[in-house]
Amino acid sequence: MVEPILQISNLVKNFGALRATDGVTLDLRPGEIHALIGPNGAGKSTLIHQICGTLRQDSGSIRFAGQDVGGLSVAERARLGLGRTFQVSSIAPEFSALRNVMLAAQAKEGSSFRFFNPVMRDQGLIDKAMAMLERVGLTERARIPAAELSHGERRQLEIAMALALRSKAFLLDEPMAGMGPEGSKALTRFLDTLRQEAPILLVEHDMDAVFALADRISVLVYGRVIATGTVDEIRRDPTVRSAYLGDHD
Amino acid sequence: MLLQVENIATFYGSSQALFGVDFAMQEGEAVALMGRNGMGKSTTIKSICNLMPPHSGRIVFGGKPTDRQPPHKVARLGIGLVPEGRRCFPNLTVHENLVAAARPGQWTLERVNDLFPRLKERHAQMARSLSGGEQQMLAIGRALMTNPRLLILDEATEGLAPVIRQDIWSAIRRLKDEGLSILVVDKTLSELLPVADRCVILENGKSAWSGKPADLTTELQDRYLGV
Amino acid sequence: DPVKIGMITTLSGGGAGLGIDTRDGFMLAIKNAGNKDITVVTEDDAQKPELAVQIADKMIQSDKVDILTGIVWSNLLMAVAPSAVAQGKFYVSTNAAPAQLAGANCHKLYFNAAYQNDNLHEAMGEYANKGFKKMFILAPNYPAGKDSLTGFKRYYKGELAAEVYTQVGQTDYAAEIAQMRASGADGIFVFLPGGMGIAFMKQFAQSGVKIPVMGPGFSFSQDVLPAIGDAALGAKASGQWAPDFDNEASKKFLADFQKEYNRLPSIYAVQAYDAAQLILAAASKASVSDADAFAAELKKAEIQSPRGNFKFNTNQHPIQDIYLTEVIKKDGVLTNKTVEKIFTDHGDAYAKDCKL
Amino acid sequence: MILTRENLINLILAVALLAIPLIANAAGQPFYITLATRVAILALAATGLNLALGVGGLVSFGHAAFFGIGGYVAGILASHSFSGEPVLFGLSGTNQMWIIWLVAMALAGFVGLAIGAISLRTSGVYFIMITLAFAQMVYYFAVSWPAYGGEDGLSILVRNQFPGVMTMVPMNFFLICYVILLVGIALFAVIRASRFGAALQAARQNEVRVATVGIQPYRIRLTGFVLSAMITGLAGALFADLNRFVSPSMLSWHMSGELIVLIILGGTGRLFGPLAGAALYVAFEYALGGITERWQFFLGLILLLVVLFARGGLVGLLAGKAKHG
Amino acid sequence: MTIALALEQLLNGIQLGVMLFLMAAGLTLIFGVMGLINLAHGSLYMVGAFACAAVAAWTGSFWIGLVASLVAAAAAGAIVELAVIRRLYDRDHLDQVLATFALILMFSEGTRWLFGSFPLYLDIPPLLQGAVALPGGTEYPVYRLAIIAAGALVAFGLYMLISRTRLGMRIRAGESDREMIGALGVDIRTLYTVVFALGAALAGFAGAMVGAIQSVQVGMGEPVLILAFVVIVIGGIGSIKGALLGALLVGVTDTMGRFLLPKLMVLFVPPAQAGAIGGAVASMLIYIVMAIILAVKPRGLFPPAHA
Ligand SMILES: Nc1ncnc2c1ncn2[C@@H]1O[C@H](COP(=O)(O)OP(=O)(O)OP(=O)(O)O)[C@@H](O)[C@H]1O
Ligand SMILES: Nc1ncnc2c1ncn2[C@@H]1O[C@H](COP(=O)(O)OP(=O)(O)OP(=O)(O)O)[C@@H](O)[C@H]1O
Ligand SMILES: [Mg+2]
Ligand SMILES: [Mg+2]
Repeated sequence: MVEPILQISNLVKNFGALRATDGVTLDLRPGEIHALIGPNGAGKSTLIHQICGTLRQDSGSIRFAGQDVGGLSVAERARLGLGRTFQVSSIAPEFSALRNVMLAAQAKEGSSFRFFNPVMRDQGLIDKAMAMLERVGLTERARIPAAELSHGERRQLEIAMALALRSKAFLLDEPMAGMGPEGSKALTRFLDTLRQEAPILLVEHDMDAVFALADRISVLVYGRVIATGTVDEIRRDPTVRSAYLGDHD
Repeated sequence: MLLQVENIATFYGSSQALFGVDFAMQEGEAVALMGRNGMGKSTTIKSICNLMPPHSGRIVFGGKPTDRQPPHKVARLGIGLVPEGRRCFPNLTVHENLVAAARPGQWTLERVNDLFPRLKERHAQMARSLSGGEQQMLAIGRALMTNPRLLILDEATEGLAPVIRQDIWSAIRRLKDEGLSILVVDKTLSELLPVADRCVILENGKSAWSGKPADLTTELQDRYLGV
Repeated sequence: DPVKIGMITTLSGGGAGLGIDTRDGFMLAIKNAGNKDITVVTEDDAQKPELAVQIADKMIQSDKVDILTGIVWSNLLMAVAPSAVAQGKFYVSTNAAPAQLAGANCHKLYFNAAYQNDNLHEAMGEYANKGFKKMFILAPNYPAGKDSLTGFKRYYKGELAAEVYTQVGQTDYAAEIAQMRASGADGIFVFLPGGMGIAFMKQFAQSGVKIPVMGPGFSFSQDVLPAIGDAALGAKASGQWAPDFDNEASKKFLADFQKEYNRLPSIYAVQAYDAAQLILAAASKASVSDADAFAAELKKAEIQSPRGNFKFNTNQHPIQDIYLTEVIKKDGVLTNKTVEKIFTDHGDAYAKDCKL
Repeated sequence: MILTRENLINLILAVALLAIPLIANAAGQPFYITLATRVAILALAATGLNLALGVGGLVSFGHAAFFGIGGYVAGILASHSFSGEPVLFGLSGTNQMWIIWLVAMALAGFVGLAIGAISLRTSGVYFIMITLAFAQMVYYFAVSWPAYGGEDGLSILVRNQFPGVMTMVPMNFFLICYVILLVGIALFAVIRASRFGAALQAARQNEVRVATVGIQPYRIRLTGFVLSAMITGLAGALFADLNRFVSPSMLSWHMSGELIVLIILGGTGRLFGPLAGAALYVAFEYALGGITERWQFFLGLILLLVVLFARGGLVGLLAGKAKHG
Repeated sequence: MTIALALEQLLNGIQLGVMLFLMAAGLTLIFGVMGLINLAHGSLYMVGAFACAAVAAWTGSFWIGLVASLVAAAAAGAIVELAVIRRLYDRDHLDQVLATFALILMFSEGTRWLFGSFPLYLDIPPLLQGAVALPGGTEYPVYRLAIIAAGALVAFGLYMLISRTRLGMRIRAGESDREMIGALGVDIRTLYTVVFALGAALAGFAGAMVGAIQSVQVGMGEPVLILAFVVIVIGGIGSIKGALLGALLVGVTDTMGRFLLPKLMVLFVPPAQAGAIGGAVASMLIYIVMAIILAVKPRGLFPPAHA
């Protein structure tokens, strides 16, 4: 079996009396899309937060790329190659789409302490960023301030930023949310190719996309993984149906 | 007519987002507002609520023009908004979110709690720490508590789990059956269309098509919605 | 010969009262003299040293004044005066009198028509020797405050119950008053100018502590007395002047001032009045363009000061009498009454260091 | 460089600041040179703050501390040079401006590092207040520390020297300040446009986002804060030399507030905002002060009108909204 | 040093704390709840003190003056809100700083225009004059006890208003999203005017109460402003409880510092300098305490659960 790139074991996070993640064990293997689904409030975003470091776990361990990252800061984990998007889009609103992506590209180069060369004349950086924008289909919107992008466009922008980081794994928290049918389809196609670049931990409520993309699915309910399996296994699982899917088919 | 949107044009600063949106709604009707990303659905809704007052054109709600009215007056005419991105008050508890702007009427705390039992469980929690889906329920509950004549839902089920989504749709259907008028934006056509009495499609900030869901052919869907 | 005087003083903000009295006293003397050759330009320093410097530069460079005057506060004076005299301009101080400029750093063109900062405190130290065995002394923690207590101790021979420094601008004195009560002192000396003094006296009166309070004149000067109210009654202070002075110059000054401005003058007005008189006297004898001659005339100028005897010491600071005053109520108005003379022809401790 | 409207305005401002003293000099009105020098120095101080505040969004209400530290470095070194007594550990004072500048920048930077390291743990209004708290500590220390004059301040008897220049001649000293200001502004422009500048701006807009692309916002901000402190400290040293005097009032919260006001007045984050703001403020202060004793009232009124009706400050009013590329 | 003195000083510290709270209360309301940095708070405090002094001098009654201070400050607050503040809510904090800084200049100079440059007389009412005996033999001014009572009352009232009423919820909702609360049909504009006027009235009330034992003069509001900010930041912005506890902490620290530090210094330096050095450290003490607290707890001692 291939060594997983991301390995989470027994992760626990409490908010006061509420146990938001309750001993989650999960892994992400090279080349796969691992979908994480579950009812609202199950703890999916909380889990993503812990993996990328915006929340600190109460106990349990997170290994990434052969290293224990549980104690590292957000920035350090990002530099190791954890790329993520947020459930509610998070961008630098005054910057254009292009500069947002350039920021990620410069971070990837680890060169934020250069004080002299103007970034906007740095053709290398611009080209890299434009390439990413092109991949998500935002070329035409490159020079628009991110604040003026529509909801869907911001999601695309976030993905472009994760791409520019050349991440070793992607953590995508509901990337389809707010995208129209057309956008969802395009994004689905795009994620399908993205898995060659790096594996994806995909949190998503859009079941069409999940079923089309996922190699494996884990179902999180009340902070616990109640089932892990292939699309078919999960679709057939009665507990999953009642807890999450309803009569979706 | 409950709501008439007459050829409105709306600007964000100097950039124009709406170029002539035009449609009307009857009392008790459920209208689906559709269109691709960035076509102006949310802007139309903001214009109706006078959050982004239209530059030209006219909006009449319940027989009263809404121009030059501050948003709170427009809201009191009977519009309840569930905005894009939810916008719950993060520093208020669930309970406080619900009652802060409540106006008397048939919708009470009990009824909202019946509709979304999850909110009852979380009633003392700060809204900022709710999960996305919980926030969506809260936003709907909050709008209902103002006892509107017209409920506007922008991205009604965004980010909701399938089971909950079904709950929300059935709730919307129930609200409609009770006679509430509903203007709704949602991207899941398969769930949206059965609820809607009529569809209005926007393209590039203009009304492009309007008609019954049954008349929305796959060809039209492909052309306007990219399905 | 024409003489142009630049007056920089505080006309806005919390300290404006002192500046306004300074300006009014000064202008009263100028007006009385009716000398067409004298012009005065006035500007507000807002009690900010940087602004005072800017105004001084402007007055020297643009208005081409010959003499600067009017600054109330030591820190502003230190910002302006040394550089003004270095540029060959006269500075005649109407109030501020830091020790530095009285001693080793005295200057031919720098005159002080008011006093030396320590004087009034020294007088209270001398007064306290009679009848007070254990004094509690208190001042704000800044140079003028430290000079004050140093001056007091220079003459006071008794025991000190405590020597307390408070924060500049402090408004609540409950903690200090409690210490006073507990200290076993039989007298209290405070130097708290402006609002600090008002707050202290009000709170002291409330506290039920019955120890006699004394201080330098400006603690109970006419600009603050109405605000303190009856709480000040009976307080002893030292001063070079009080409104009840029984000499012709004082009576005339008092009458003129009240006629002109419809209020009682404070000591700041008197000092400025005298500064103007000194300048006028020198201007009538010498041309200001001849600095040496003018300085010499200033130094030996004879004026009718409301204070009575007045002459300059070797360091060009006053030699004058200092009196004990007491706050009383006269015709419903709080004012100072002269009680006795403490010092006769009193100079200052720094004159010996001045090489003029 | 492309001649945008903003660049044109900047050019006019820079030329005007140079022209006014030249004209005044020719017309025998040397005071305006002093006034222009004051504008240049305050603009430099505000440019420093602008780096933290305008670019990095770090609303420091304590920059007077750096300004005053710069001032005291100039004052203390000069006074020791005058008296011949060593400052510390046998190091002697100096009256050479460029040494003073270096020391002022180093000390301001060092104190900035200490203050920043603690303050940057907080954010928002807490940051405003903690920077204020540190500045107040320095202020009260200076007021009550007797060695260098305490509240009374410290005079610099002869303006410090610069090789080959007669600094006592107002025009010469102005030119020194003017050149330093231009260098400061240029440095600001370069930093802002650099990769570091991009990270600093992004950290203002969205801290979490910056962290999730792998940049430590704390380090970026701390660096920005220290650079900002150094520039403001340098301005303080010049200011002391202009006034030939330094006192705790340079350290007071009013001073911090005034620096902020200059920036907003000129246009927050704008390259020439501090210069525009300083020129406007000093001009108002000077002109109104000559007209009426109530000048502070009218100064307030004018400031108020600027905030209400000239969004983006003077530069914003003239040049339109800032572009971020 | 006796135990009785130490206890008295502790009481003084608590009293100073309550006084600080009284001064900070209006600021907490406006700043913590509306999210507006109001540097002109000190000016409203001054307006209250001047109104009280002027009216008390005219009518001979402190109590009428006290009412006048509330009315004058509330009116000033309402006017300021309608004319200026209202336009600034959706701007960033910096514009608010500049605008309210401008207001300070105008208020100070305007007050001087109206009332002249000399401090005004304001004394405490006969009812509250004098001192009461405390156990342990010392006496304590009645008026200071009255201030403690007033502070406690204000704290309680504000707490109830903010956390228990719908008005409070709406204000807090408006703080996080003004547009949204308006879209739900709440007239947030008027509400904010009312709240601002209320905050101003509290400032005016504090000005009158505290002015009676301090100096009523132009510029009296500025030191208060800084202290009030320190207090609410230490306590945690937006929390009434935090403001009260922060104020008590500052009051006690400051009083005890002024009292004990000089005594402590005697152990290290000659007595003549001990007073001065001790005093210097004492004047920095609250800022030192504040810096330490924020360094350890970056959001104050009691960050409100909802901020
Ligand atoms: N900071 C917090 N304090 C208290 N409770 C929290 C906090 N953050 C999250 N929670 C709670 O933890 C639970 C898990 O939240 P989380 O956001 O991880 O859910 P989720 O699975 O992402 O849901 P959704 O699909 O709706 O986004 C929720 O019940 C939420 O209310
Ligand atoms: N705040 C804003 N400033 C400037 N332009 C904006 C702003 N918000 C939206 N726009 C622009 O207005 C147009 C319409 O946007 P709107 O948000 O109404 O679209 P939408 O149909 O709701 O899209 P989505 O499905 O992505 O939510 C878009 O081109 C968008 O870029
Ligand atoms: Mg989530
Ligand atoms: Mg939308």
